[in-house]
Amino acid sequence: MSKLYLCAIALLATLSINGYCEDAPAAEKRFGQGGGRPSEAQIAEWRAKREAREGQAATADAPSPAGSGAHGDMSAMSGMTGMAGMPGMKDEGSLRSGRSGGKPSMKGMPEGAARSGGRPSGMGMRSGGALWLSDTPPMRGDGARGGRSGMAGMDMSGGGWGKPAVKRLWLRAGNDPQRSGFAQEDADAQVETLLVTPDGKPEGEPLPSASDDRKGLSFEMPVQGFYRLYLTSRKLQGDILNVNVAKAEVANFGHGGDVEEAARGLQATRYSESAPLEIVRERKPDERKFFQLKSGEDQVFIVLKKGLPLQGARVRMVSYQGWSKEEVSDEQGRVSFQIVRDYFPPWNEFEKRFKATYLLIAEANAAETGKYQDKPYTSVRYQASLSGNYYPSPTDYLSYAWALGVGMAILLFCGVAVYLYRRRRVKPYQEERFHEGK
Amino acid sequence: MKASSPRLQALRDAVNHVHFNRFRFWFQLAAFVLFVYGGYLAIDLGSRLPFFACGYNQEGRAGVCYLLPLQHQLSLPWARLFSYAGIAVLTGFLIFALWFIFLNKGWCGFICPLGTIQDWLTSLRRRLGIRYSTYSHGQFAQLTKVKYLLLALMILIPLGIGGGLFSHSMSPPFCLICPARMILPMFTGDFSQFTIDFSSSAAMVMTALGISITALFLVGSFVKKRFFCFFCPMSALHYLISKPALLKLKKDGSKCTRCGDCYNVCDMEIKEIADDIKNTNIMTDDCTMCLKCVASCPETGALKATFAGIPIFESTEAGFIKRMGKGVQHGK
Amino acid sequence: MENDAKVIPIQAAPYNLSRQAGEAENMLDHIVDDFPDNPQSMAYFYDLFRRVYCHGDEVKHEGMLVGTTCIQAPEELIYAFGATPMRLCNGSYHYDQKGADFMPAKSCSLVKATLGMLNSETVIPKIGKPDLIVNPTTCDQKKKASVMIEGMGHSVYELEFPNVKESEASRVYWQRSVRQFAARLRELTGKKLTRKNLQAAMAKTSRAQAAFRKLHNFRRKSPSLILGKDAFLVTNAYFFDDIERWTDAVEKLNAELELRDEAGFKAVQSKAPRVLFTGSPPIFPNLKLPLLIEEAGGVVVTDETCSANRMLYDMTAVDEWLVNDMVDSLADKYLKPCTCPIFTRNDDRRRRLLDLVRDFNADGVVYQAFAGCQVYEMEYRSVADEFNKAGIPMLYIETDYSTDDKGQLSTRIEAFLESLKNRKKHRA
Amino acid sequence: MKYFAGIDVGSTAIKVAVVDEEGKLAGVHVAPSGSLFHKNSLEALNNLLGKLSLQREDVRYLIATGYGRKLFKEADDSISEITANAIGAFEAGKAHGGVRTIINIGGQDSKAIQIDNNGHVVNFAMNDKCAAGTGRFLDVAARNLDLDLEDLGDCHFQGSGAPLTINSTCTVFAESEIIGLLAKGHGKAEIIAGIHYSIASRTVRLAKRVGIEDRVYFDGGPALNKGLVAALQDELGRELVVPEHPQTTTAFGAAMLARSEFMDEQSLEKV
Repeated sequence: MSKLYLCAIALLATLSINGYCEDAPAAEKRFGQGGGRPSEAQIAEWRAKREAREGQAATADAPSPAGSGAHGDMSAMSGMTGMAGMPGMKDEGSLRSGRSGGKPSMKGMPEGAARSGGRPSGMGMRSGGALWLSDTPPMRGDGARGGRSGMAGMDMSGGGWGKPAVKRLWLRAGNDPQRSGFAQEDADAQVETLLVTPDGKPEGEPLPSASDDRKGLSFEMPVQGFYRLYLTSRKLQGDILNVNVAKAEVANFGHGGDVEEAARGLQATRYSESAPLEIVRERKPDERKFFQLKSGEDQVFIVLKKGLPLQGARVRMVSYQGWSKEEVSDEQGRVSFQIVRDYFPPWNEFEKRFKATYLLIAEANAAETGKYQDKPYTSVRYQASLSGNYYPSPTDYLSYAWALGVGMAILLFCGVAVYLYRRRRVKPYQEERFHEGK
Repeated sequence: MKASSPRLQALRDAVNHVHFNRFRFWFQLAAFVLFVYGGYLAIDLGSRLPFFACGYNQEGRAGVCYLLPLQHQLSLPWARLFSYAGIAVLTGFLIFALWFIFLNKGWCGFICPLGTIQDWLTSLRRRLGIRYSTYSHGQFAQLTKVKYLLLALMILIPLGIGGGLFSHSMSPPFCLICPARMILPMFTGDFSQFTIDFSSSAAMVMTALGISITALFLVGSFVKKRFFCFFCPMSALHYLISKPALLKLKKDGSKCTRCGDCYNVCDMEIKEIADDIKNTNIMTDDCTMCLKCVASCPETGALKATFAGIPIFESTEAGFIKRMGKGVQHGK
Repeated sequence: MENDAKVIPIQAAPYNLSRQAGEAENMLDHIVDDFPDNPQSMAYFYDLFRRVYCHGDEVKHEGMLVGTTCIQAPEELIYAFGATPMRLCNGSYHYDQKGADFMPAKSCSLVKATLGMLNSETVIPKIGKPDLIVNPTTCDQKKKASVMIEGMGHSVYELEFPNVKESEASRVYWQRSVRQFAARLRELTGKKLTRKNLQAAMAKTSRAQAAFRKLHNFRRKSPSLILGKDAFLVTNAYFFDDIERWTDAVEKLNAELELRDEAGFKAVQSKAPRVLFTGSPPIFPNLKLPLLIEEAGGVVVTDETCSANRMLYDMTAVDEWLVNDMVDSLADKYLKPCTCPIFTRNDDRRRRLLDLVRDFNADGVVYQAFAGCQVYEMEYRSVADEFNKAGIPMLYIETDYSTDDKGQLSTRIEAFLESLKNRKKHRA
Repeated sequence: MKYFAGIDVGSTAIKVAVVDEEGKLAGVHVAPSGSLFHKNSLEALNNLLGKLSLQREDVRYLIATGYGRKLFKEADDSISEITANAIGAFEAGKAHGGVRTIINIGGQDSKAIQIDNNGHVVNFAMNDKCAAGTGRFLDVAARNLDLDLEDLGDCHFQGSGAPLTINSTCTVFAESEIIGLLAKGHGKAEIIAGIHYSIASRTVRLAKRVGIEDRVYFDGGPALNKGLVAALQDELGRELVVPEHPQTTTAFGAAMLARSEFMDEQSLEKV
């Protein structure tokens, strides 16, 4: 079956669902009662689990349980940058560039500064900027990436008739979705890649080395569901252990196909208990197979550490155009962002299937001690990244008012025309009319 | 009279004397509920249905109208369409044809939700005591070609899209102007199709056309019985492959008095049903196989619906008298 | 100079002693007495005709009286306006002779008789003076009769009827005519046409039609349960009888025929040739031809004439019971299935005849054309060709209301029936 | 020996024919009808029986036909003269290679009959209640010309000029036309030929209504008139079969039918 057709359907499907709501709060109203958030019972369960684990690992200076109030070394990110939303956005990309991997920086960001356009230089694991997985390679010069991408990032090169689709991801470094280059290899870092397939082990398996291109990570997707790729790199810098987890989540659903398989895929767990730190995009209660995030919507992410919610993690979201905002995860590990609308092309160039990439970086420090490659460390700096795509909101280009206006106008016009025609018609042979009274 | 067992004859009589309009109303209602709300009961009959079970009705649909996947398939890039994807197009068409062959155009007259809505609008008008409109002979002859034009466009435009000649935002062209896209999702509380898409000029034109046609549809089917069916490209597509269909509308010309009763009740104003005494297969391209003509024919055996050659509903004098005897007080 | 000449005063002889009554009585006696086993329920009709035609009893009616000269006048509309339709077509030789004053000698007896009847002081059937006479513009002779009827002091409405029935234009034209007719009736009666009235009127006629159709279906049985002369008498009574009473009587007759059928009763010998009667309508007392056929041992099993089958057979279907729709449907019913020879082409009549022959298992056809009824005379050729092709024997008889050709006709009819019998024997 | 009789009670003459068991004609008799149909019919029958020295009982089956057939109550059955004529002509025509079309001109009517190969009537036509073109026409003409009816045939061939045209088809008007022609000094023979052609053309028109096939059998009283036969043949352009006793074909047919009816009944009784 043609993927194009699938995707177009997916688009239409999401349009028709999301298009209902004029704005996000309305969606909240309508769907809010669903199972979006973890229930009280679930939170209690998580706590119990965490406490049990802490009991076992008494030696480690574990971070304090979420919600305990005492933060230990975990520094809560406060001093938020400006409101995610319209103009008051910070430009962080340029400020960050050049810094070494992941030292949180949260001060001195000028409010309302326009994007400087400075391109981050010297990217890579060494040179700073987060490490993240993207389904689009860095653009080369022309800058016209994004744009129409009916494939929604699906690499069609391998997906022939009857063959499973092949997904190719690129490891990129940088804090700007548009401008991050390929990640440089770092001899010091120890990299481990795990692929979690919908029907595989929950901890995942090493990625089969399918690609000769070091920048591209390819894998086949034979079954429906969410494929997750974890790329974990560890590196000791002084007495600080840097743990970077770049994660990509790829949805693979088809039209037709096995319905049960798709349902299973939709319901399967989407986090890994072995991941040192990871960001999970919280599913909305009404999500279906071909979900698309639209700008203007609120999206909740959950920060998990080894499968458990982590409070106090600093989470930064960077939009396609580089606008960013930072939040700190709450006791359930949740952070919520409104997906900012940053796509303002000239009217006639507007493309409703414009695919934009957002980048999410979570950071947390923990005063954990241990040994890495026989060298001791006293604290661990965790960093997790997740990228995803979002699209223009239907409200940006769909108008109810116009439709209603045009519709009513035509309705009235036709109605009146028919009425007058029938009223005034002195058609030969029909002059004699009868009353329909009883 | 054919020799058949008395029990079978009694059954036939019971069928032939049925209060047809009442039966059809309930049948249509049931079909409407099934295909507009069946999705909530996890009913899914696939996406090759030969009638307007609109795919835009995400929640409730119990299947998808074939025109939607057909247009999508045809708008594939040519390189794929004319290679392996062509097989998918063919198998899709085959499944559609299999569905179709089963009921012929009976899908239109009994199942199609959009047709049912038109019938409801008609009965609303009737209750208001407003007379229906008819086309003149000349208008009929002209307008009856429109559905073939739409069918041709419905195939050519997606091909053009696949070939890069037209914008993708025109896809699927017919669905964008089909009133079912707006009206059917409405029944599940989804008004999202009542919008104009300003994302591109093509999309804007198509959606504006869509809303205009929906408005026209509402006015049209209020004053004209089965207004839209007259222009429906699905109907044209049906007719092209109707030869091997199992359900058939048959006419015995020698029994016909050409009284025009059938023409009088015909929603589609098909004159042939009354005037044509040569063809035994009387279904025309405009026909929706609502079988109202059979129910209103006073000549026993002149009109009948057969399924695989077996008569299932036949015009009878007694049935006619029962159905048309409105207000007749039978003497003791 | 003798001056004993006497002035003889006008003496009105009692009606039952008149030639006219004699003609009717003679025919009725033949119908009743020459045949054994008349159905008992026919007594109503025998009695009706005896009262109306032989005794000259008055025919009662409700509301205004609207006379019609053709089956094309929509009687449902007349009923709906609270008036009573009365078909004026007459079959009396007496009136035929009187009407000859108005029409050329070589014109249709039926039209002449109708004119003669309308011109006489005492109209039989005694219906009084119609408030309006509807004269559809069908055949030339009827068309030209309008002015003459008007000259007799009647008020005439010419209901325009098209000559082509296939075209859509004529259909629309006729619907317009019917609408205008309704307007004229509204003017006449001062009443309004409402859904309820029209529906009630249509219910009346459709009940009558249902009863007729049932009778019609009984005549399919072979050997016959009822003779054609009785069936003609029944449909003739529809011209002037109260429609409800008529329907009741026909339903009673149907019940009796049902009993006859169950008892295996035969009204004629099984060998009796079955005849389809077509052409100019037999109207009492001119039942000469059907009677001759049945006296000679044949049986008229069905007919295609405007005094019986064509008048009552075709029923109206309505999609939406709104006045406009009902009126148009009615108009269609009076035009589309009509097989009157006044239409330019008349394939439907030939098909109808063939269908009737097949359906009623008729052995032969008798085609009556009134001398001077050009349209029937002209259509004879095409009908004969059609039957010839189908191998169905047909006897064409040109005659009028006079009885002086009875001897010759009986020879021809007998010879025809003998040849039918022979064919039947041959086939068996 | 069993005998069977047919009696044709016509408007001008009563014809009786008797056949034997083999269907051979035993004898015929012709008598004028007069006004007392019944009495004259009985007399005619008895006369013939006397001639053939038969008893009434020898005649096992008697069928009446003709205009007055209903009045002759002694008959076992009655049949229309058209059927009887067809049977008679068919039987008589067998000797001449079979006939399919019969033209009969009687005293008051003329008929054309078409029969099939078995002698069954397929189609027939009769003149419409008018004596034009019938025997009565010849009668009237002979009276006007002061000739005997029997002499008309011979006169036909004695003319020196072409036959005159008689325009009037009506017997009454033709009468005055003939007188007019005489007054103008036309010869009797030409007038007679004209009359014959007038009748012949009328008859042929009648015959054409039923369709003319093969040989044409011509019977009835006027078939004795050779002039009329010649005129008819000329108009038809076909061979004519004229029997020896053209008046009695119908009676012969009735007698033949009586025979076959009797045989049928016998065979039924046996079964």
